[in-house]
Amino acid sequence: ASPRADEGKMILVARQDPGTLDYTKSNLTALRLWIPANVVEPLVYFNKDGSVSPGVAEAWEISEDRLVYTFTIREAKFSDGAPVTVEDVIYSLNTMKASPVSQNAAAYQAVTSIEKVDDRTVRVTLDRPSQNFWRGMGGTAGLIQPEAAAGGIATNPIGTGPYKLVNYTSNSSFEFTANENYWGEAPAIKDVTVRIVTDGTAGLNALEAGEVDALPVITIDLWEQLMARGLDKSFSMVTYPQIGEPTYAVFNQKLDPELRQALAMTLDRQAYNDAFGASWGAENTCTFALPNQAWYAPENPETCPYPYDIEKAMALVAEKGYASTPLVYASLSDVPDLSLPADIMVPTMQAAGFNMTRNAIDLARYSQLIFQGRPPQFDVTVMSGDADPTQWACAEASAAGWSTYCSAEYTQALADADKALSDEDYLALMEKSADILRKDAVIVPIIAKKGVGLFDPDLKGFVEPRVSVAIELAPLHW
Amino acid sequence: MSPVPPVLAMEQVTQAYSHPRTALFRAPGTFTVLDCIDFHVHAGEAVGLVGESGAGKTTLTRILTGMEKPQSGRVLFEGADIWQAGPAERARFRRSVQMVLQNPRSSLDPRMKIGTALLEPMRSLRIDGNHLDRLTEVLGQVGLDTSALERFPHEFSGGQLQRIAIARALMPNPRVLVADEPVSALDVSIQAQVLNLLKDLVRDLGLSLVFIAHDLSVVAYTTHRASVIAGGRIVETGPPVELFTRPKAPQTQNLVSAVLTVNSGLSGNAL
Amino acid sequence: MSVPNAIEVVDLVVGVDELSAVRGVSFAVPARGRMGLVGESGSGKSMTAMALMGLLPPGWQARGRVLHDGVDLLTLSDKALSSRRGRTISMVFQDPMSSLNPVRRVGDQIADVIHRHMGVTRRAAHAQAIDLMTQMNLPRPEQLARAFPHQISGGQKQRIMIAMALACYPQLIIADEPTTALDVTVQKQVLRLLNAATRERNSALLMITHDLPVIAAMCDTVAVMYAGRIVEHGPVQKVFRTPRHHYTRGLLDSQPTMDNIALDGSSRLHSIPGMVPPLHALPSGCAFHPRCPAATDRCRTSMPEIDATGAACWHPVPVAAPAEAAS
Amino acid sequence: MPVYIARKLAFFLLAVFAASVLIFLLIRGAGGNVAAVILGKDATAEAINALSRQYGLDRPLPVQYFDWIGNLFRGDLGRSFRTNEPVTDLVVSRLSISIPLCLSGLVLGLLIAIPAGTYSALNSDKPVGALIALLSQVGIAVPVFWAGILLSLLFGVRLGWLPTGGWTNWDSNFWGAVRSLVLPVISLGLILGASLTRYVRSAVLDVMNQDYVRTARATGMTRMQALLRVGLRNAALPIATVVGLQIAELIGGTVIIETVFSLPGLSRMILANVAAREVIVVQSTVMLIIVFVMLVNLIVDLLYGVLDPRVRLTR
Amino acid sequence: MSAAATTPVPARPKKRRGRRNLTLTIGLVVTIAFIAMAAVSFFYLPHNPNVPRIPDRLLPAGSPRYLLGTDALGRDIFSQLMVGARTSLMVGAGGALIALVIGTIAGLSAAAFGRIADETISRSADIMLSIPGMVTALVLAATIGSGTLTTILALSAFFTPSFTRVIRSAALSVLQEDFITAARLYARPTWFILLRHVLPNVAGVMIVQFTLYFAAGILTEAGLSYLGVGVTRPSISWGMMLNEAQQQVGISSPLAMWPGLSIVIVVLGLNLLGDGLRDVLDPKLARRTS
Ligand SMILES: Nc1ncnc2c1ncn2[C@@H]1O[C@H](COP(=O)(O)OP(=O)(O)OP(=O)(O)O)[C@@H](O)[C@H]1O
Ligand SMILES: Nc1ncnc2c1ncn2[C@@H]1O[C@H](COP(=O)(O)OP(=O)(O)OP(=O)(O)O)[C@@H](O)[C@H]1O
Ligand SMILES: [Mg+2]
Ligand SMILES: [Mg+2]
Ligand code: NI
Repeated sequence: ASPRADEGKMILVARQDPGTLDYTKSNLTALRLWIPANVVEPLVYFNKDGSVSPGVAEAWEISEDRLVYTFTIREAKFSDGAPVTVEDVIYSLNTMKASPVSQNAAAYQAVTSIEKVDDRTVRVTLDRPSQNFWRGMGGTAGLIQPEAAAGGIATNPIGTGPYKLVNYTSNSSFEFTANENYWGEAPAIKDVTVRIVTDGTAGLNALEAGEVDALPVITIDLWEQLMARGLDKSFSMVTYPQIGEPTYAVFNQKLDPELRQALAMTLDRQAYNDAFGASWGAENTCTFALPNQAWYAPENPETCPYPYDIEKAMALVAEKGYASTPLVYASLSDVPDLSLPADIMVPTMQAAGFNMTRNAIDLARYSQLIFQGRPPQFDVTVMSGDADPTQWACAEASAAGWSTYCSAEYTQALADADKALSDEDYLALMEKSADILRKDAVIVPIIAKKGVGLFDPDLKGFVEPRVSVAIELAPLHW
Repeated sequence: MSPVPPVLAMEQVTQAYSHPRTALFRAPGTFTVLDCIDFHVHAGEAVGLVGESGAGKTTLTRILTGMEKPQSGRVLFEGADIWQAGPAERARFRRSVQMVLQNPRSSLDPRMKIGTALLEPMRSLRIDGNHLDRLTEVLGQVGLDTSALERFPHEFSGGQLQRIAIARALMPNPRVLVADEPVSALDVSIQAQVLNLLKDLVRDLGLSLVFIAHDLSVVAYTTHRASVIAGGRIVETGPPVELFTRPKAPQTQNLVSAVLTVNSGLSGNAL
Repeated sequence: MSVPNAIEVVDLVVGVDELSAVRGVSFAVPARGRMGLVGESGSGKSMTAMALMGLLPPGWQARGRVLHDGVDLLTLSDKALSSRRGRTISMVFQDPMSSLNPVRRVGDQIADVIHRHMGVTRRAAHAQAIDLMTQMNLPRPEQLARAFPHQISGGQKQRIMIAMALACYPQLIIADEPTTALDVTVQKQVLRLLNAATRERNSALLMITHDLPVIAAMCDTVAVMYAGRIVEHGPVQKVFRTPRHHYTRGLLDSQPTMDNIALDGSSRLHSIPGMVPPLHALPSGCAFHPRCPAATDRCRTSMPEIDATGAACWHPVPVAAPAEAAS
Repeated sequence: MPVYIARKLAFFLLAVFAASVLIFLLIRGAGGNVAAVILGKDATAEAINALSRQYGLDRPLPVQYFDWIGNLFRGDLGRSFRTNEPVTDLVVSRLSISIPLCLSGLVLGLLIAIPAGTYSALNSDKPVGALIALLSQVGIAVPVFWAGILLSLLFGVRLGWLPTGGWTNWDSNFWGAVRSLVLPVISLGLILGASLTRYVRSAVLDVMNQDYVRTARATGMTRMQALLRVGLRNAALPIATVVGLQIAELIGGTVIIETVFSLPGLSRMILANVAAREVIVVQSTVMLIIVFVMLVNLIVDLLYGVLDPRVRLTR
Repeated sequence: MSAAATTPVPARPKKRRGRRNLTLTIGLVVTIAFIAMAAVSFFYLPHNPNVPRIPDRLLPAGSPRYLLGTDALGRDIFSQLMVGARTSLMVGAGGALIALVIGTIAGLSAAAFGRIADETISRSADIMLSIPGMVTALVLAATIGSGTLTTILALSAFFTPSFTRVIRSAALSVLQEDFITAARLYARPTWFILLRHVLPNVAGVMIVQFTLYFAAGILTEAGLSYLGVGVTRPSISWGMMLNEAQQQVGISSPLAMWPGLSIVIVVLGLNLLGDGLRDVLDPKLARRTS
């Protein structure tokens, strides 16, 4: 048993350092894993079963036409002792509305006004029904912070969550302690340290040596090692989809569609899964989604539009003379997860006859060249990230870039889904947009990684994330 | 001293160097190495220069051979100031004044064959003619045979090397040879070979020789006329044997009295 | 043996692996005696001296016997030897510029020796050092004692070295070319000082040099070395006046001196042809034979020993034809 | 001596200035910018430009340079764009790891190198001496991170004696912090020790061949005494110079070692901030390191003046 | 005065010569083997080192068809080592070569063209030496992007100042020899003297230093690639292999053994070669620094 069990402490391991904790400006997973739900809470929580529980809002009312949302704010205190006011809520929502992070801002696309009704009530008016808005209030877009402490958000975000951040040393650790002002039940473990160990093996070693109590998020590159060392036996292992990410190839949509399709046929999903997913931590898929999303579908040679077929790809290349088209594969040199797929993809595409060159660049250049590049400055790249289809929305081709799938049809389908009044409609429309996406061979999903965590056998109570990818510390107990 | 004008001469030459800076806010001082020196050599004459270490002998040779420009004073070659001379005259000066240096081992490039080394001055000074004939001739003059040409310096003894260095100096058929302590790095048994050679060259080729040494007897043996330099000035000049048997200047006396000989030692009055 | 020897060297061989720099050298310096060891560069003079001091470079080995103060120095340990070095046997080196510790004051360096061997306090040793410096005719000794080596002249440094060597009244002082690095004018002063100081202290002197006049001025006996062997050995007067070995004679003849220079410049110096052989290519028989005017087949095949003539030569120079130096 | 000090100081200032220009230009030449990194993949170009403007990254380079350097002179290292934290604070917390790591590595290196180098110099013709020389050669050939990997494999994973990586804060658990530094320091010290051994060996060999050591022996010192009283004092000079030069290399070593052992030290901070294009943080921290290295070398030079009377008294 | 300068160069004692020859021989053999490995990789590789064969992944050393086994993507380790040798050769030798060329030009200029040139060049070298090379390399990688060329550039920036210093001091000691004075006397211009006399006489130093920096270059490249700012696929380097080995399978895998061992052996070999060459080519320096 961990020596920390008796002291009411635990030490977890994080793999990445966010650098900044300003969740209004940054969308980094490394940040969203720890701050939301633990330190900062959203207005509401969406539970796994689809039900909604109160967060900073203790009650809410949705108008029949789904255009007016009225939130009743809880009589609670922020961890710094200041009471939660309606002004804070309005400030927070407005900040998120103006957030440079498009997923945050996207939730507010339909919002026309955010007003104070009385000291405990806030009213948000929409010009059309929006699923994104409602879901956003349970995600990062709905996180509530005190206006007074906004200046220190990058290093010391304040919120109403069960924990407060005592200290964050970048590249080193987060230190949390129970928030004595928390409105709910005090967490079982008072002090939590999240140690940042970028070297994955070192993290596993530390767990094995008993220096730490859990690795709630184990990146794909360690799955094989973890099995090889038998850690799944000696520790309790959880797999859960929420933290997971789809890994997908992105082809430049300006390329000839048939060339894109031929490229898609070179993607041997099982090979990726064997190589990185250890065959158990990830599923092969052709659908841009995670298994917890209703429109998800695993790989299936029948339903997949462009299943792996290297011979067919070669034939196509030969037939159309694609060998003479120089192609650039942009790979990220300093993110192993994203440079490894290139190790498989590039040689395979070359073997299929494509004239492919690999261009490895670091994240900062990648951000500028790939994310910002208009028109797209690459032909093929691989990404891994949120399984949120709305991120691709783009109506006109001139805005085409890496992160925009500019198809009016697709964007319309998403907008329709957003406006859906019932969950069933919403799901059906989402499925439709997913289908448009996968048929066009621009965003080509490869595998859907699951979230994998290892816990000290005595450390119990893990729940799957409710707010985006956040690992909730409060339910954990010895 | 003699009615014919000198081949090479320096008039009123002064040279000073600056000390390294020692104090932050004081200008670095200078010290005078040569102070209004007059010095000359006639055709066919061997002139000696002796003095204590640091007296300025080497500095004088550097100025005499045009390697260093004096602060003031003139250096005259056949009556013309070498620092005012036109290119043609300068070239002639370069050819006509050659030098033999102290350390035979370091005066030849270890990576260069003797033959190449000997031809270097001819190429550099752009002297026409049959170089091979000249090579054979000069090698004969210094008492070596042509088998030396294909070899490297490390295959020779110090005495041989010094002779090769002399041969190199002789290649352009100079009028003046300046030798700065050419025997002080040599073994006793070998130094006589080099001294005899220099002496023969002056006699047979009508060369002028400026010969520097700190050993009085060596100078006396080799030269017709000698000067004693001390404290940057020439304190006394005259026929060497005269100079050393009847020194007048105190600095000369000092030098002479320092000489040890086997005979004075054997007779017990050396120290 | 009426006079005890300050040092007696028997059949000394000094070498490294197969190479020998000294090949069977024997001589003795009587107490208060003054012997010269002369020879050209590379003849093994310094190696002989280093063997006596037990300071051979790493890898070098000495064989034979070196008797001093009743013991064979070659058999002593480094520790036992070091208690003698600087006390009963001491040495002055060639290059005063580099032979003093650059980071220590010269007075302290002398005092260290006294303190180490005489068992006196540092303060007393220091006083003695100043005293010694006065005896060495050094100007303003108190002040000079505080100087670092680079601040004083070469002659002064060599006097400091002599002071260190003489500090403990050694039985024998070995001087290895003590004046070669010095200016001609300073050389005489230093020699004079060394001469007087060794006599005052009753120390024997082994003077190593390639300079014949220095030997003539300082020594009673002389040994001439060539290629690692002594080729002639005897009283200075005899060896220099009537050299029996052709090499000794050649050396004497090739010295230009005021005496052998004709005033009209017509004189020619005698010179020894050829060069000193390198260690790894020693000629057979008498090592001097390639350069010797009197060499015969016998010289080429067998090595002569020193005989009654005092020279190791099969065909010694006839006494009837004295060297020019003696004329 | 005053001239000597003045010259060294003047050069120091010039060097700092030159290095600052160099570093500034290098970093500003880097592709990508901090705004793009902060805003991530979904940011719009306008958002990035606005953020860059907010950070003042759109001003002309000379203005930015003089702004930065002016602040440096006032002791203000600037602030991180992402967290708005003063660089000084960031650096100070990192230094509590990097300085002990660096210094202990250096001390360990010297503790290995001085005896080993001296011993092998004195016994250069014996097998032991040759063995030490060979070991130091091998040590020089081992990449420091490989040494780190192997050590953590052995002591961390196999034997479980020491943490394989990671960091415990000094104030939260002093011995824990010490324990997390043990393996990094050993890796760094071993490798540094190997290369220093070579230098010490050659310095000692060199000094022991000097005439004045022979003099010391001729006046009655044993080999050991001559080594301790004369040799080491003189060998200290070249060794000090080498150590001064090795500081820069040592810092290079810590970059890698901090990565191998996941220590949140200064070097790792630079690594992360270079990746994030936090130009001010990188510039200021790198300058800090450079000034430190230059300062060490300045001190070595001045120390030279004290240790070596030839410098002290004549210049 | 002393005739020491004319003493024939003392013959080396046999025993030591033997040991030095051994050093040289080992160094030479390792270096040649290494260069041969790099050269052969151009014509023959057991497998394409970049093509993954997932079914064959993580085979141990000695497996049929895979001499040293395979990595996490089933790529042949031995083939990767061979190509890695090529990269190491290119990066190490390239970095050292650029440094050699620039350092020689700068060093010779500093030694020969007067005080101002000397001060400028030497001080610049000092400044560059104070900038930790690893940090420069990191920043450089960010500036111009990581890759083989950047690594070579970083290495040469790193080595040039020390090269300059070494060449300068070697050239200074050649320049004060009498044969230089002699060349000046017969009117050779400075540039000619540098080319004709100084360069051949510092060539020994240059070769020795080149070898040593070659080795140092391989080490530094490994470090940079390990940090992920050096060589990237499809190029392969030993440091990158170590980086991958640690990422993919963890340190307990023998994957980290082979590239690490290769680095150690080659660097050791090159250093031994450098030391051996120094004894042969540059005896004066050998006494001082070996
Ligand atoms: N370039 C220079 N800069 C400064 N000082 C110099 C320079 N060249 C010579 N000196 C100094 O000038 C003085 C005379 O030197 P020079 O070499 O001419 O003497 P020398 O008579 O040849 O002595 P030696 O017998 O030792 O060769 C010496 O004190 C020397 O240190
Ligand atoms: N450390 C050494 N290693 C190898 N050979 C050496 C060493 N020291 C001297 N020798 C050789 O040993 C022989 C004798 O040298 P030694 O120093 O005794 O000569 P010397 O008579 O003192 O000459 P000098 O007049 O030059 O001082 C020489 O051939 C020399 O080359
Ligand atoms: Mg001179
Ligand atoms: Mg000697
Ligand atoms: Ni006249």
